Amino acid sequence: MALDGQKTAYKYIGTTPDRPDGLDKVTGRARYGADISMPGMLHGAVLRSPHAHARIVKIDASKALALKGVKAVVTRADFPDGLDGEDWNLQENCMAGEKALYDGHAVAAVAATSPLIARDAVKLIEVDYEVLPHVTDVDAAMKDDAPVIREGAADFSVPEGLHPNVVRYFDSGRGDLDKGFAEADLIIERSYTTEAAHQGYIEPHACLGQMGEDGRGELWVCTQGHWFVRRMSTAVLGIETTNIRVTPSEIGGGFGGKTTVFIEPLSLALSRKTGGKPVKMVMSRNEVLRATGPTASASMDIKMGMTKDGKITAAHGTFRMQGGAFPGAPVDVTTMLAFANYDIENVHHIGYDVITNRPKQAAYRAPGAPMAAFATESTIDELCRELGLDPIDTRLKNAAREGTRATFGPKFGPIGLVETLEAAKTHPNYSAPLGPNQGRGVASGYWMNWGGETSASVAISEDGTVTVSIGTPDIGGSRASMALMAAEAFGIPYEDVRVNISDTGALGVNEPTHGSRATYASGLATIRSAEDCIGKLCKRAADKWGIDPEAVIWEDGCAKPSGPNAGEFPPMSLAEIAGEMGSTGGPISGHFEDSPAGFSGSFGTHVVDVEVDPETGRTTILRYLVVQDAGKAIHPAYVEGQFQGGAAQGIGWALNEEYIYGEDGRLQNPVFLDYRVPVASDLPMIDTVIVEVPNPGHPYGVRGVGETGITPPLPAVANAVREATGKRICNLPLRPSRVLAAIQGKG
Amino acid sequence: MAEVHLWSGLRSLADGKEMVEVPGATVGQVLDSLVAAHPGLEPALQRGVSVAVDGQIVPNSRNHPVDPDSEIFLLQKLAGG
Amino acid sequence: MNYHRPTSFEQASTIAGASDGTIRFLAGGTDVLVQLRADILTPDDLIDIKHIPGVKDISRTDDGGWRLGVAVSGAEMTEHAELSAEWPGLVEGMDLIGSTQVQGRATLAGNLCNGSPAADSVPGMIAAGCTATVTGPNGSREVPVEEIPTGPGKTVLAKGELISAITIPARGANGGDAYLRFIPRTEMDIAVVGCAVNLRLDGDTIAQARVALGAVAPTARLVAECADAIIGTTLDDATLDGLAHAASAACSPIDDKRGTIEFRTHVAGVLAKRAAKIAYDRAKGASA
Amino acid sequence: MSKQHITATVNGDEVEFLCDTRETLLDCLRDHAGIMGVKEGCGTGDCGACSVTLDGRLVCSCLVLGVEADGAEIGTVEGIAEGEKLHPLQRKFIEHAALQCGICTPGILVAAKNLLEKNPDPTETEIRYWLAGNLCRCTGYDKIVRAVMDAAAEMREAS
Repeated sequence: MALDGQKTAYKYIGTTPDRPDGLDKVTGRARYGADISMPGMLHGAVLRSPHAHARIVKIDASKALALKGVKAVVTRADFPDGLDGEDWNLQENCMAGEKALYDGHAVAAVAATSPLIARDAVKLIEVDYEVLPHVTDVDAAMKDDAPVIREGAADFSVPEGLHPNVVRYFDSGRGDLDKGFAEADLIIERSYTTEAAHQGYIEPHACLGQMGEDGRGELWVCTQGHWFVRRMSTAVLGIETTNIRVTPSEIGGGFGGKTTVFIEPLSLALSRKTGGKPVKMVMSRNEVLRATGPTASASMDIKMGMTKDGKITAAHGTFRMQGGAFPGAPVDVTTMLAFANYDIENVHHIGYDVITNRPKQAAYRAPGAPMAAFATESTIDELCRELGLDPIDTRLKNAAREGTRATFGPKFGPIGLVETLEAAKTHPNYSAPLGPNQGRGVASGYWMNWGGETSASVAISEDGTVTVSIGTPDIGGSRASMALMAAEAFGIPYEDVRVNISDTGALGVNEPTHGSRATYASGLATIRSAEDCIGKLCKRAADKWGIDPEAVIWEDGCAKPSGPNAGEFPPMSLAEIAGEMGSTGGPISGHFEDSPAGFSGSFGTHVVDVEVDPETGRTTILRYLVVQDAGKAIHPAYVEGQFQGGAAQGIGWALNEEYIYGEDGRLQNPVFLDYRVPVASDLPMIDTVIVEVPNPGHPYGVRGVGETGITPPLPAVANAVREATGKRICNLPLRPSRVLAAIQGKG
Repeated sequence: MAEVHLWSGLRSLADGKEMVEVPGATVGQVLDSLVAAHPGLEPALQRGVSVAVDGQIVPNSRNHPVDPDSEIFLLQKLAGG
Repeated sequence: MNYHRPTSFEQASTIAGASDGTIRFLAGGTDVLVQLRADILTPDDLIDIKHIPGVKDISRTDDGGWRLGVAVSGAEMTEHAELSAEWPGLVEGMDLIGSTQVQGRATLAGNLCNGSPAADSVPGMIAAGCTATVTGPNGSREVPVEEIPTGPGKTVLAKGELISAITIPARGANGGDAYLRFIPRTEMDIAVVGCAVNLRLDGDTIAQARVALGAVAPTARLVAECADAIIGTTLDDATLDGLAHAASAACSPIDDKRGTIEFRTHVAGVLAKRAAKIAYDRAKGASA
Repeated sequence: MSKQHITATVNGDEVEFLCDTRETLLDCLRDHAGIMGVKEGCGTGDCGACSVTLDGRLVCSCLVLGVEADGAEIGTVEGIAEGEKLHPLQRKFIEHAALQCGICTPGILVAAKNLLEKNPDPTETEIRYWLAGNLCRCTGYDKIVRAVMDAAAEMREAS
């Protein structure tokens, strides 16, 4: 469904100029969430529950309030009643009500004249807790004897007879499973688990909120989406959405975790209580790991059938996922995408969203997809292994392609899975020799991408430059991509484009930089806004020349007569028209707003080589290859960066990252020392191949690339470890003790 | 009449049907017709669904046009990181 | 929190002895500041010993060993060519602690006094036969390093006592040492198991040996059975298996977030074998 | 609460501030000296975002007390460029797209500069181990390592 004729030859797209914000970010000048200050500012701190599940009997803040420098304390009593649905969930998560639902759940917050005083004051707040039984494991939470975390949390979808902790149920599929399995020469059934992983952005959440007695104010915050922050914060506070203007700072990583609110409503509530003094809140790493959203953990059963020549005949998956104390584990997406790489006639998925005494999960890069990929791509690897089939050839045989009816229903348009598999197969990494205790793993993955509410403006400036204003914060170089697309659309140099991330007061609603949408949707809006401008620029030229605007075309950054019949006039450049703008009708700008529906998913195939120490079970990544479809790579270096970053995060999730809860329900590893993200010496160079199967729903063919990259690493690494050790390990992470136990036959 | 395909979890709310034919020139009209024909679907639709029209997912777009021979799939609500 | 900056160990000892509250000595600060930030411990008196003359010195002792000031950082040890050449295992143990940044601050004495059973520098010091000079109200005494820690977070140091120097014995001829630790990543983790081996050869035969294990008991410990298993041998395969068994048998670890009892016990044997081979090769190289 | 008066040299300039004994050098640089290029990612020495040089030695400023800095020479990312002239590492980081969100970049630049001063020709492995205490969650380190190697090569040629 092409929106327009697609360009194929480009002047700027596909080049790799310096990013506009590069200088600020290598000199320390860029201002992130915690770098914003205001005169008269107070500092906030949060008291958090040390219990996994406890009734809050009484909160006494008198000693804290008596401490010199303390200006306000807020508890749930300072927030309105009567919220429902996700608004209530957000409010309850930002500040506990009757019960603390997890270790780290906010119970009270303080504003004081210094960060030290605020932290001291928090320790003086006395809370009487009645400790309740808790559960943190998804399978345990579904058992009959599991403590009930919240009555009535389940929605209409949950069948009768399930534990009240099961809050949503999904069931989808098609075809005839019995028939499909009967056609198989080999059926494999396995159960898998993955642990919760945190997004691990290096910048902790930080904000500065200011709100007067009239409930109006401002918020400066590091976020992926400031319109989301505005809507959510005001909903939690029970005030009108537009009472607050939200300005995004630079953002030090998000990966999905900064698409919601935690401390933002607290800073506003504290500010209001102090008579409108600005209140800055900065989380510690401990708070980030205990109280913001990691992704869900999963427990999954997969059954797949294959003929001996490699055709998948049937697939069934059951997915149980916990996303903390609130509904929202991404099991809906997990079930949709579990088998989506392949053309399978008989397929069925069942999903359970389960609540536990853990922090409310937040989106994490391709939310829900990596867990399912681990289970399904491990099972396919095992089928190939037992049938003696090549894993890439087998995937090619079953691969979804244009016209394939997806396992979730609709037919695919042009997609690039086949191309990624073919590129992986011919890459030198796929034929590199392997030594003893080494193994190679292959896996593919998919993310369907997103359009989302999008609003942008482009203004022509009097000096002949153009200023693009978008609403999606730049997390990984998207200013450069927007500037390239604007340069291409206008036919002006990249250096003549300025890119602005606007606050909530300056544009219509924008969804966050999430769902791999920024380059697609804000890019589309930038191009369409530019085209809107170009029409106006042509009109100015036409007026000057005294000809019909229809007789003016825009080419190479200039207005030109469309042909000899239009008249003989020298081309007018953008700079010339801009220079006269003030006297020819005033400012020129273009706008675009839509929820664009032309997004299209991105497939990727990863190939990894590992070596496993047979005496300790430790896995070393030797080689890593990412092949992914970008549709059209706008700034190829940042596209590669997304591939590499996604792979690194997936490797971490596969090998060492995990949430470890003790018997007491407390998080054992809320520190980077023990929440083990990959460090520089853990990884090799990450090789990349950009495949380009243009998306017809974008003027330049863009597909979002941000999320797919985290999906294949979990199974690819597990498949490589399988080959290196001869052991199939169905539980992530592949920590050394687990791998060693498997090698020793104790797994 | 457009064909609307329901995921299996929705079928019990629509008299066990996998596919329902309902009138409507836009996504919004089709969804309204669907609820009129099968009121049991209302909570599911209120919770939020994604709609694919002829292979294209059209989020938040009740005004998106639907042809008489369009193939529509209801999908679970999407999100992203 | 009161911050003190004494200029002699006697003065430091007096301040510590006079304090009514919790005290901590500050050298590299890589443990004290973490505890402070995490609200685990805020001392009433923090005594910065980096301004005492000589604490940054690495000097030869009269018998050919080394005397290390208590504020010598890991980076300064690694950069010291002679020390690194003579005691590569001991220096590696120190070097493995934390990042480059942590190496710029962390000290042997601090790692020892923190009392962690997993302290990376301690098995190497024990295997080398290091002593700590303990200075207190009653003067100074020399204490073998293995006698300093008494349990997780606990040491023999009495009120008003602190370590004022670390002494490494003379390397002597035909000796070699090595330290290996197991961590899940390549850097930045706390040892799941650590093992140091120090030995001296007579020809191809091991004449003397000391083996120390870390993170497998409440304190790092000297394991005589491991030394006995290799003394008098040329480190043949059967000997290495015997060493591994002795190392595993000496373990009484805990199950925690970093490792299981079973895993630690097994890996202690693996590391003992590997460290012994490296130490042996180094001793051979030294005698070649 | 009595505070201590501290005088230090930051990027060649004398800086004075009052600090609570519990405040770290990181807190002092940011909150009292306005040096905001120093970032807090963890506060426990595990991420390297707060890397500075202290008398020429690479350290985490979150693991140094403000009071310890009295009389010290401190170097931060703000002091890497010479006037208008960017350091080769800064240029190469931009050129190689070695930053995505950029929050780890100041610490990594300080650490990498310190490495190249000690070792002008580091191997890939030496760079990876030297930077192991600087977490980056965006890039997978590939482009960071390449940028450091390229800057080192350029600096060797220029010298």
